Amino acid sequence: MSEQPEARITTYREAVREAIREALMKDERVFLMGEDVGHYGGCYAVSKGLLAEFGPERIRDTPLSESAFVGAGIGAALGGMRPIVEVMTVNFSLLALDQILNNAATLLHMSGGQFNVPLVIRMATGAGKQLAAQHAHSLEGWYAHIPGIRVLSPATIEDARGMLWSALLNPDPVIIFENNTLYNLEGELPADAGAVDIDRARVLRHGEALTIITYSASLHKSLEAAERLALEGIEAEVIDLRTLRPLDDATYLASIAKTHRALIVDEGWRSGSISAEISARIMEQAFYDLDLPVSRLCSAEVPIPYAKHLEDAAIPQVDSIMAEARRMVRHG
Amino acid sequence: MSEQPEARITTYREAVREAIREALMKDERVFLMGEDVGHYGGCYAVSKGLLAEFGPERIRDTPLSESAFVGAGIGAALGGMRPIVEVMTVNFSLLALDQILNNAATLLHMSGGQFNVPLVIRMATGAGKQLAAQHAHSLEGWYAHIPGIRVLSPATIEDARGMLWSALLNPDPVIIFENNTLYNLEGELPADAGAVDIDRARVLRHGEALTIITYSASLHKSLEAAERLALEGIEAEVIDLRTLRPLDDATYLASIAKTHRALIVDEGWRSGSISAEISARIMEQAFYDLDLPVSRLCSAEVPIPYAKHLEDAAIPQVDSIMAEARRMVRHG
Amino acid sequence: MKTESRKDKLQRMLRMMILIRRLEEKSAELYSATKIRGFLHLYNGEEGVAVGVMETLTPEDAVVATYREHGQALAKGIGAGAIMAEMFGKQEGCSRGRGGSMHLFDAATRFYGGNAIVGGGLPLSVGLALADKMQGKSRVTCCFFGDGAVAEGEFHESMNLASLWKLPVLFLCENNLYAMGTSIRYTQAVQELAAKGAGYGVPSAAVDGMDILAVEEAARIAAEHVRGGNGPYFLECRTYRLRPHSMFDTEQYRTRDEVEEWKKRDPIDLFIQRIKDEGIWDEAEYVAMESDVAEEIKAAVAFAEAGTMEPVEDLTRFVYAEGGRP
Amino acid sequence: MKTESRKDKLQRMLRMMILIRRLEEKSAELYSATKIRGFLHLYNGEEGVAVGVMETLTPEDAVVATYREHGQALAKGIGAGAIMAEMFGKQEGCSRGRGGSMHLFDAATRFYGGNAIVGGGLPLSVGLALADKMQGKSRVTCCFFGDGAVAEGEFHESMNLASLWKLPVLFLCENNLYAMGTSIRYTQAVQELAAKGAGYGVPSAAVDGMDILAVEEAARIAAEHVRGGNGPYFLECRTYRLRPHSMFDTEQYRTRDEVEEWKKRDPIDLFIQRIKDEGIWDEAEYVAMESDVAEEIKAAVAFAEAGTMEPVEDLTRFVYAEGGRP
Ligand SMILES: Cc1ncc(C[n+]2csc(CCOP(=O)(O)OP(=O)(O)O)c2C)c(N)n1
Ligand SMILES: Cc1ncc(C[n+]2csc(CCOP(=O)(O)OP(=O)(O)O)c2C)c(N)n1
Ligand SMILES: [Mg+2]
Ligand SMILES: [Mg+2]
Repeated sequence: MSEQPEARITTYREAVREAIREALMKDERVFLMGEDVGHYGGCYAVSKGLLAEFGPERIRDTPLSESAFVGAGIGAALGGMRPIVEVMTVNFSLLALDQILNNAATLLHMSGGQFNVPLVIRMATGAGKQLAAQHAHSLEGWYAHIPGIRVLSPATIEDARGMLWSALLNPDPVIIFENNTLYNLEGELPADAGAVDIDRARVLRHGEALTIITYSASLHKSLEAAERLALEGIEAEVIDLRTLRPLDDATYLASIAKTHRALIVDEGWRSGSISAEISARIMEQAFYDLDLPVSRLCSAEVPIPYAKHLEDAAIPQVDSIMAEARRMVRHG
Repeated sequence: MSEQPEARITTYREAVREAIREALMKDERVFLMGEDVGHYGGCYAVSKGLLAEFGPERIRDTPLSESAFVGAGIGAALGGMRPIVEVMTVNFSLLALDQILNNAATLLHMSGGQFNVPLVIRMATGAGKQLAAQHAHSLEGWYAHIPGIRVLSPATIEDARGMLWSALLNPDPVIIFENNTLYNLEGELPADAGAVDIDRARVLRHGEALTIITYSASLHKSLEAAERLALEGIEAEVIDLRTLRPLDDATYLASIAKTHRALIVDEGWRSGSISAEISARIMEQAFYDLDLPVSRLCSAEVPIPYAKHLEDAAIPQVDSIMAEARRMVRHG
Repeated sequence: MKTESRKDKLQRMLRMMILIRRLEEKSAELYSATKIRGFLHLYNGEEGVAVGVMETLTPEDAVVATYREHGQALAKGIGAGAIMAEMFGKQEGCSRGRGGSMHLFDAATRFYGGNAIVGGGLPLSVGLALADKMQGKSRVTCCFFGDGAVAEGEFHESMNLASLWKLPVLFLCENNLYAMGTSIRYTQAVQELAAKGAGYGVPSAAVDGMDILAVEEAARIAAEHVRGGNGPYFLECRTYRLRPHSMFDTEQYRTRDEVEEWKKRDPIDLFIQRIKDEGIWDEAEYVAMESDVAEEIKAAVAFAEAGTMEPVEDLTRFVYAEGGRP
Repeated sequence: MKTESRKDKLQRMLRMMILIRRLEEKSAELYSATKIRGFLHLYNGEEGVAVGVMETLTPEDAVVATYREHGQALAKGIGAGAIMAEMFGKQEGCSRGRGGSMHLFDAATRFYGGNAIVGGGLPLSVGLALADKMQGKSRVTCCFFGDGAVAEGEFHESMNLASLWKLPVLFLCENNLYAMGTSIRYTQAVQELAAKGAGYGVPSAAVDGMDILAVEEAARIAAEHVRGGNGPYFLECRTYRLRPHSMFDTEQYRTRDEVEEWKKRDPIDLFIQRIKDEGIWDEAEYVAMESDVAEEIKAAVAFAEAGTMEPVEDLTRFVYAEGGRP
């Protein structure tokens, strides 16, 4: 997006790594812990090299004990540190969900405002790699249901680079979801890239025909769909939600006031996904702006299958986004 | 509802106990396990007397090991038994959520149709008893997000009595949520009460002014609100969802086609609650029937506080339901 | 600071035990009077554990406790008034009335709750200790939990992690033989809980929790081990709760005889006898102490009664921290 | 049924080890050729464990395994073709192509997966054993899991529950010294895993997993204990994976020397040497066996290639069971 002279090409993976490095250098209270973050270099090679650079005190390999090390992150945050806890993937985070919901999210409140928990949890998420039913969840919507935490979903290299430091500046628990299909994403990053605003959604493409509201990996599919729709004369506005809790309603409502049509693209299972919440909010706040009902394109309600053709069919794709956008534009 | 001559007065608690007794007597594969179900008689006294009647093989007190005993329930179901697993409350079920999502809900699919899991899990849910932030969750919406399981929410004595056997007849995992404020509910039950339909929502009160869609403890608040609204000349139709997954869309859509106004009352935290899903579905399927936007009355987005006045303010109440209903009716 | 005499010390400890007992009795009464609501778990019979252990901790040490934590809270230094006001749901309560009996918190005394998820405090304590270790602070984090919690996966994970990283955690198990209404014989394949330490390389001991001086002695060894940078320690205190699990418990699962037998080992009675045996008992001082405690409880109730309700408009405060970066 | 000669038995076992090895080698090749996708975890070096243990189980016994389960699947009796077709995502696969390498299932051989959540199979196996016990069936449920899983809370909870209820579970730990890229010395405070059994009253033993006959012997003692109604048994097999954790692993965490050292203890080589030592080695038969195995693998690949894709219209099948009450 920004095109400064010093911009350089990097990857999403490297952007996250740089963000972690920066945090470790800037604040001695910061440390990284999780399974395989050290000697292995991170399940997705995000933390490669960090153990050598920062040592085992600050790059901590943990046992396979999700509840204990996430809980230990909460305790360490209470104790004055600024932990970055990596839960390898969202699929394993259920084992730590009690700690997240019943401790991280509630301690400040239960203590009447005494104990805030400045903890950052990072985890990979999403389908698309043929990892089958137990390794392909998209549960961001669940986490976005929890009062007391903030949920970030960096879809761009800029956000992969910038959101971590913003999260660390936050006094409350923040969960950052990194989609596993994005780590190899290449793109430009200004040399001075740093913390980004985590309060606002962002319009990544302007258009008048309809508003596509999305996040994470589906953002890229939506952008591609929009480019191809433009060849057909359909100019879609594409919004990257970026932060899933709290949702920035203003940005998508402003867009809908202009386009009068809204399509939400979400890799979560349809029923009870975050797309439902967005649709409900549009209902409540922009009902009279709509030319036709808000539409949702989500994952099929099925554990994600291993076979590629079935996995592809289970999650939103460029073609299905285009088809739905066309239907909506023709309808109105 | 049914008024047969032999109808007798009973409580929700006793209705659940009767249902468990019936199941234990009818099918020798059925057994009950969970924390304190035996010697203590159940945290909410539901299983009182069952240990003496059925013995420790079939009424099994478990250690505090939610993941293990829920997982053991899954394994026992695979092995030919028909376990009823009691997770004392939904608040502790997070410790078993990995087993529920990654095993119970996916085994049939991952095995290509070979291994279904005929397991019933019961848990208490809900706020309203000043139990504070860690003991007042309403997470039915989370469970209703999971493909592969069925979610039941008996709000009436008839359903408390009848849903368990229907659940046991189901070849897939079923979760039954019993609201902790309902156990003392008194009411009539026909002597021959038994299995009930678990596929359909039910209209519990007819009216033309608006449709109130709700479930669990909020059903009773909604019915009371409807009675009081009737005195003001507002006749609300009140729908008990009963089954939260899969949702029975047809029943509430038919009602909305008549009333053109829909209010969803849900004790879950607003953002990402099941009320969002219902609102989104109404948007998708009944947009043109609506006189005004669907409205949601949910819990405040705050860990439930202990102090009574704050807890009361945090969750939907008769007064707030009436106020919102009035607003909606005056509006249209 | 002049050293405390043996007599003063024992009297101070006894007073704290009695203060706890009286607070619990008053709480039960106020529960029946519906001044206190929600779940209420009383500590009667287990006072020797909290008071004995707390003798070995400093104000800088942290405590993580369970929903049965009035005793630990008082012994760590939270005032009876703040506790009572909390149970009344008043904003003068130590958690502003948001937590209630199960969630007493206090930053000043490093009291990190009041956790109502069984086992849920264990990982927290590991993290607090990790923070101390990383910051070079030689403080102890003492985590109280029941025999029931030992069955939870978090016990296993936390013991291993603390031992692996040699963290200063004192794992303090209050084995009162029951988890709610389930006897330990139905929940533990190995009922000598202290034996579990070996699987994690955590030095462990079991002590008679009804004997406060034995608890103190064992806890001192444990705390010194932990404070010395030798990693965690697991101390099992064998005790008994003389009252029901909570106000809803009808106690079907144990006999009256069993409870009566244990009452003969009431830790307060045993301690009084011990003081007498040491020849430093003073009946007049005891009477004065009891009335002093009664005054303190009375004042606490008055404080709670006089407390104010947080305005409903503030409902959604304390979900996110107010103010910037901590 | 006539008894099998010593030579026939050892040859049969050797053939199964070689079949596993060749299947893994072929899988790696087909992964590079993008015929197999997703995560692929190979068993090279650990064959002695699956084959040795399976000698002691009957067809009626159940197996619960991990994502590194090709070896167990073959040894339990799932055909190489069904496994290969599964990895190709074909509906002729043992899980219809829905599971892939990590989720092999087979009702006929009582193979309950293929579980990709570390530790996730442990509670399942406790439940299967509970069902057997309640139904009076004297069957064994053998649960395979890695050293990494021992740190999970579910290990603790499952060991306790199985022991408490004296359930017929054979807890089979494949300790290959690494959980992904993390050495056991960074994850376990006590690295002698077999020592953990004591905390649960579960009889335990450790055995050299590279020596298939030692594994068989230890597993037989274990299985007989379990089958005899004496409750669970914990057997730790000390082994090593000779290949990377998965196809993505660049093996930064261990030295080439270490791997080379372990290759000297390749369980297939050791077993061949052992057969030679027993004087029953027949080179010609070995050559024939290798070519026979090669044929079997070839046929498996051909079967997988010829397999068909499930129609996309069937995507949402098998979310809920088809048909009525089971
Ligand atoms: C994870 C979890 N499961 C169940 C409960 C319900 N519960 C509250 S206290 C309790 C018994 C705990 O026993 P123990 O740990 O021995 O402590 P004690 O009450 O005896 O002090 C149970 C089962 C809970 N609070 N948390
Ligand atoms: C609960 C959980 N956490 C993390 C992972 C990611 N993961 C997959 S395999 C593995 C290592 C497991 O090691 P071990 O149990 O020793 O088995 P091995 O791979 O050595 O056979 C990890 C961390 C997972 N699948 N499940
Ligand atoms: Mg106890
Ligand atoms: Mg391993």
